[in-house]
Amino acid sequence: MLSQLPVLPVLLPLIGAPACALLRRPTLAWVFACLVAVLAFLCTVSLFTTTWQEGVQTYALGGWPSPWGIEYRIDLLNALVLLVVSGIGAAILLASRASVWQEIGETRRGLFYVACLLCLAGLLGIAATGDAFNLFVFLEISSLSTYALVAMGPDRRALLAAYNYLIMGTIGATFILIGIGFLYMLTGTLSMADLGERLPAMGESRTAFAAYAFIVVGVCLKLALFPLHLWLPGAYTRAPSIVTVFLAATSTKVALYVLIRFTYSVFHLEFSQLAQALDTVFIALGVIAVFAGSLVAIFEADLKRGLAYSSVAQIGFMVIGLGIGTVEGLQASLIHLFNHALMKGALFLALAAFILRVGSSNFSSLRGIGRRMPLATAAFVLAGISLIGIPGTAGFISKWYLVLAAAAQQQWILLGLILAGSLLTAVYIWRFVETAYAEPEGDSVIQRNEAPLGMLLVIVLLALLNLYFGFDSRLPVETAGGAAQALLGGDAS
Amino acid sequence: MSTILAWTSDACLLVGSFLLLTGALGFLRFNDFYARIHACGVTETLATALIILGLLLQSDSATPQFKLALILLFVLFSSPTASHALAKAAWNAGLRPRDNSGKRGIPLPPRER
Amino acid sequence: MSLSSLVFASLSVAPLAIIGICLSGSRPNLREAVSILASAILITLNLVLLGQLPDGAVTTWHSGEMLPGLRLELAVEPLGILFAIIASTLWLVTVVYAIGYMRSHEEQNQTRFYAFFALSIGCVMGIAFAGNLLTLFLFYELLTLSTWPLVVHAGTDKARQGGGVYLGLLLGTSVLFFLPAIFLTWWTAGTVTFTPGGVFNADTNPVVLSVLLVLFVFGVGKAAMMPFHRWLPAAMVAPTPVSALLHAVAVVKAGVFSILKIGVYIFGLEQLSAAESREWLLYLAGFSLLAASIVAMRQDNLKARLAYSTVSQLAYVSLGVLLAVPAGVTGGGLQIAMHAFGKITLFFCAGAILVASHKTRVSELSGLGRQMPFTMGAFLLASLSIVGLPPTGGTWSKFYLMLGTLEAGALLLAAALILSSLLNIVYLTLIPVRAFWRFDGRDVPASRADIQEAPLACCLAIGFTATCCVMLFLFPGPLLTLISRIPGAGG
Amino acid sequence: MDVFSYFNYWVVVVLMMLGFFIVIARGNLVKKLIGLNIFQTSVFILYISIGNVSGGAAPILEEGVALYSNPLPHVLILTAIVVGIATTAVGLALVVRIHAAYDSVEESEILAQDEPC
Amino acid sequence: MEVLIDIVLLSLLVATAVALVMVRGLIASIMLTSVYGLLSASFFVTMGAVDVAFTEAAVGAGVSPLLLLFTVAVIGRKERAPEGGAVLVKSLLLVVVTGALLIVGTLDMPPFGSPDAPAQTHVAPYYLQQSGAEIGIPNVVTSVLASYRAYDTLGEVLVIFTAGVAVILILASSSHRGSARLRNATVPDGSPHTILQVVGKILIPFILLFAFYVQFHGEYGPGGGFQAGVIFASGVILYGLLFGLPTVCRVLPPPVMEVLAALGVLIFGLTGVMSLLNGAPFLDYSVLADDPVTAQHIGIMVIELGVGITVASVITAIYYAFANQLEPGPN
Repeated sequence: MLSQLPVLPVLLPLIGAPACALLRRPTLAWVFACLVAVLAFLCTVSLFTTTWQEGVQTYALGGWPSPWGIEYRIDLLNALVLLVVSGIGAAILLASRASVWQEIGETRRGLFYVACLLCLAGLLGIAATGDAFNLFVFLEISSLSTYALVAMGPDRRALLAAYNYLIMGTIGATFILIGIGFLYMLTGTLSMADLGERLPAMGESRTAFAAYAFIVVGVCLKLALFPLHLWLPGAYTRAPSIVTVFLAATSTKVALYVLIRFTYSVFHLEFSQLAQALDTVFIALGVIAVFAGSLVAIFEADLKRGLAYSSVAQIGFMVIGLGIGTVEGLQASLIHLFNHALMKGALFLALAAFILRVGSSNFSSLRGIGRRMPLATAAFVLAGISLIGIPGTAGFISKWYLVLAAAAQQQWILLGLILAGSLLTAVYIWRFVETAYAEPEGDSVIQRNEAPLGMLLVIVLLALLNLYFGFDSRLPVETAGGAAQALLGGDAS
Repeated sequence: MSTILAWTSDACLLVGSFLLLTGALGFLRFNDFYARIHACGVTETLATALIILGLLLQSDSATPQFKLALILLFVLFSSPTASHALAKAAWNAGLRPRDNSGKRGIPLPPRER
Repeated sequence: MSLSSLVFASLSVAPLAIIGICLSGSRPNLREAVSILASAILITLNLVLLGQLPDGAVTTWHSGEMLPGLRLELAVEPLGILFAIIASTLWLVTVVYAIGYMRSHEEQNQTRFYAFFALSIGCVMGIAFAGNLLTLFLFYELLTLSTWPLVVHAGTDKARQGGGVYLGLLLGTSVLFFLPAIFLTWWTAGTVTFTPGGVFNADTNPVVLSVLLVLFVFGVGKAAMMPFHRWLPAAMVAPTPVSALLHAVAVVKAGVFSILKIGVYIFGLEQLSAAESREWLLYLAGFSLLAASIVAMRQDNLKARLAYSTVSQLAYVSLGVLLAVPAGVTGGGLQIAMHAFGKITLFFCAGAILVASHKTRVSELSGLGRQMPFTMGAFLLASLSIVGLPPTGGTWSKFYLMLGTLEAGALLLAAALILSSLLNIVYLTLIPVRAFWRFDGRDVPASRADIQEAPLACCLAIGFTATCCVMLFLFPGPLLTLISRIPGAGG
Repeated sequence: MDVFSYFNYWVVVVLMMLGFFIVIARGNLVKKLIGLNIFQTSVFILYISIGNVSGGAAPILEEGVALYSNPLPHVLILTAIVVGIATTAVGLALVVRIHAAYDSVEESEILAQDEPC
Repeated sequence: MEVLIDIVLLSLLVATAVALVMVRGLIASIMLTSVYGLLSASFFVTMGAVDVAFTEAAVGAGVSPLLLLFTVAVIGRKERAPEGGAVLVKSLLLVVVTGALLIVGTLDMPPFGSPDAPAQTHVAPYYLQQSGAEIGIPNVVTSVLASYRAYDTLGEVLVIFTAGVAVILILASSSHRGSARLRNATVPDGSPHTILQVVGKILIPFILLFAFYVQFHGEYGPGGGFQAGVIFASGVILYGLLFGLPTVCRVLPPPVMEVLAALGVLIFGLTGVMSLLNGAPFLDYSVLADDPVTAQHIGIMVIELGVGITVASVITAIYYAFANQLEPGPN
């Protein structure tokens, strides 16, 4: 069974989703979805350790070797992303019951979990596959289910947000499709490994350039990189709370993975003279994203929307790492990918708990939440501190490596900008802390009303993980380092 | 024999195409909805039939001939029905035929009022 | 007990106290007893540690590596012990004082107050025993965060505004300057562990050192070096015991302590004097202490005046370090101790006046000496200590600092010190003098007739700290011995 | 044939851009989806053009035929067509619900009813 | 000759697309979309892509306009005048830039139709040369679809399943979960479509029969599970249109359709799991029989069946969901 490991994390939710659809009772569907997600996570953990110890795992689906068939190639990068997505996915599903039961109507709950599993399967499939077209297919599975999940939001604006996301996302996917088509035209293959080998032989081709451009734009639409982020705040704000957690913690991570995979595994050495310009663009966009996102987040009256913009900013940080273009930069980017999933998972989940108890994510209604829900609020603050990047939390490790990468390239201005960006994070996190603890109560008497136990446990667990990975950062750091080294080869450092 | 078949086939195709053309012309030129349907519907049925007949004569194996025959059958069913459905929908929606001068010509039958 | 278990014990007193305080929240007497007990234990532990003090800096514990070459470390060294003892002693005193103040002032949320107070002290212990820059930074940030609820204790808009400035400046400087400085240190020297004599090689680029020095001096915003001093007056919205804590015990002392520690253990005096930016930072410190004094003179609000006085006095410590001569370091170390006792007395007095007479303005204090002779007497003593006149401890710190400036040949700075002391007399010492002697001729207004001394607990605390000021003058020996063991203080 | 070789791709590009234009320039939500449809269908045409081999037969193996067109793009596009119709269906479902909620399917009219979303 | 047909079709496509940009009114747009689908299907035939043409004809010219029409029936056919000014300029700019990038991309492409292009020489020849021996069925597209890249096809089935789930989720009302309500009402319209119903009764069985033919003939000619599913669903939809939603719901209840949709995916997926349990990679059919070619046959047959079931039931379910919006009543 061990040889089947690479396919299992994807297969479980993939088969689990239709099976889940057969279950009529929502509670049963929830239990089943949790079971599937946890199993998938366990498989991922096992896959991760195998990859860690034995190196790249390949798996030929249908027994047809690449490039004739579709192949899974799990290297450290895949394993890391799989680990993040399945872990957070399982945690969120486990925590979801109370929030879903409140926000999703009775008739929809069962299928809601089917859609969740489909989304999970899609995201895991993207992260695992070694075939460019297969990636597109799984991208669509995850996207379609996401559109439906976003539309489940309680407000009618959720529908519009979902529609906008659908249009933007489909344009993005079609761009990726065009890019893959160009690549196929140039090389005759769809396997990413094979593409990576055959593309350099094609020389400096304008078609390859166009292919890369389209794939980058398409992925950045999914990634919500400034200025292609317009769908994100709406979708995150209007979606049901649990869906927001899920999207924020996993979906953009996977998009970043795709960007990295295409940039370094498929196109690597080919754009030698172009790489410089492109890196500058990435860094510039990343910095603008950090500042624009943070500034909007600071002045946002709604915490959920504020955090959504914060996501735009954090994606900026990741892209900056990518844009630095060295092993260190990439490593920083991947570490932040890992850590950000933990932070935003905890933040949005705690927010979901607030919404569950208070009914709104508006700052004005969150006054005194620190007394009403002390543990959830504390977890939120801890994750927030991690987001800022205070030492002792996971966020510090991310920032440290990012700064390290910038310093190694003598990019002192960038270094300053990164730090200033972190400071902006502090402002909006502190705004919440102030609201939660210091502001006078509203007219209603505050009663202790903590989040439901299952949810609370997951929130606290995620927050504590932020702390844990702030002290023992070997897992993300070494994995990311190994992955970055493998991607860039002996090229840099 | 084959020459005759070929000639017949060509003639069928040619006439069929010509009929299609007239149908299209009628569709464009007539100013009344029902007249347009008429132009298309009538010509199309015959034109399709002729073209399929022409193709039938050109083919030399059984399977395609059988398939073409089925298609012909299907078209003979569907094409008039479609025209009928269109006309009926228009009538139910309140559209009335007009005469050549463009004015409403045919009065409503009493049953419909 | 071994050294490391002592350090751990010191560190764990505050968290345990917090638990005790929270559990006994509904019974004030028990709650305050817990606080007092905890502080007493902490003092004892620190004194035991003092008895076992080894030479140099001894690392007692370190975590696994968080990042290559970066880990959390705890270490014991003279400066840290000094700071720990001062802080724990003043914790005890402040708790006693707070019992009187908070109760008679009927403050809300007292449990929260005592809990965060204990937390702050815990952070201070962390800072005192930090074995490297990262650990120091971690506790430094925690201290900022844990004192913020105390600053905004009142919960009013004004308090929140003050809290915002407080947090913004402290977090901002630490993230923008301190963190990069740590990073740069690690980048250049490969380590951030406090090492006697400094971590840098002799051939380190002096430009880098200069940049680092600037980053550190401004990065440690708690040292309130101009122009990043605004948080200190802003934090004046807090209740008086908090102000006392902030200004005399925890926050500002953590700032100058960090600077002192960085100067001695990261740079080392030799490398410090090699940094070119030292020169103009010195003059900035000189300017800072003069300017703050002048601003203080113009403040009518007593607490604001004391706040600017603190800004000025902190600059003394920075100046002492930046002189990069042994006498300067000794003076800086002494100044931390002396100013702590002096300033906390002043704040206690200010609080006592507020509680007893509800007066906050300097101009309203004339003649108050009749009603509150004890308080005003203590005020006088403490202000003398701040100025640096006998029979108070402040004399010694000012003396060593003067010695340092002369040793370094910076006559201009020596002049600045003297001038500042004169200004101190004007804006501090004259307050009790007027309260006692300059009676404006008219009768005591009716409203004043019922003014009495502050609550007993307050008076106890005031009396203790004021006595300390005097005792430190009479018996500076132990303190000097301890300070002389700081590497570079030239023992 | 040489001139025509690029002409074919260019026409496909024009088709794609016409579809793309409808998506971004039109305010009617249904019309946007139609544009998306055209855009995607045009990409399908691009793929099939890639797989075209002059004189090649449909890739159904037969005795005596040596030249077939490339089956791989066909397979990909079969999948892509499914993806396209799936997206259209979901999009239209959303439009129906949006119409129920806002009584309009014009972007400008809907945005006027809510603060930006 | 081929080139001529090519140029004519492409010109017609461009004309249709331009007309779509110009035309106002949704019904006209939908008709043009349908025309566009039919034209591209014809184009695919000339390119030798018969399977794709079949699918595009069924989807692009059939199902997709049908869904659009349902939507328009709910929301009305009006379309406001397009935005002018800034929006227009911005859109034009974006389109021109994107188009220019694409044109630049085409400049280094291998010539159109060249047999020496990398696309034709690297992976594809393997399928054409080996599939006969390895899979043993003449339709190479089916071989690739159902065996070499069967995993993509599983993904495709999952996409259509996801679409079904999504549409049902989005259109579900608070009162019922399924895609339609079973009601006793007969055809609501006062005038029965007698002629249509008669013709429908004659044709629908043949349509369904044809679907089965396409399903099982996919290995030898154009066709397969997806096309069959679409055709089957069209038959059902036709029945529903002629005899009313309640009637068709009685024949094929919505919950059953939902279960069938999931079952289809499961048939496909569990076939793969079978290989997995036998120690072979996922979707490796060789474990299904002793003879590898027979095994491939069985595997392809089973998964095509799964595809067909899912596609037919999902499209039917989507139809129910949309048609249900047309029904009057509390919703």
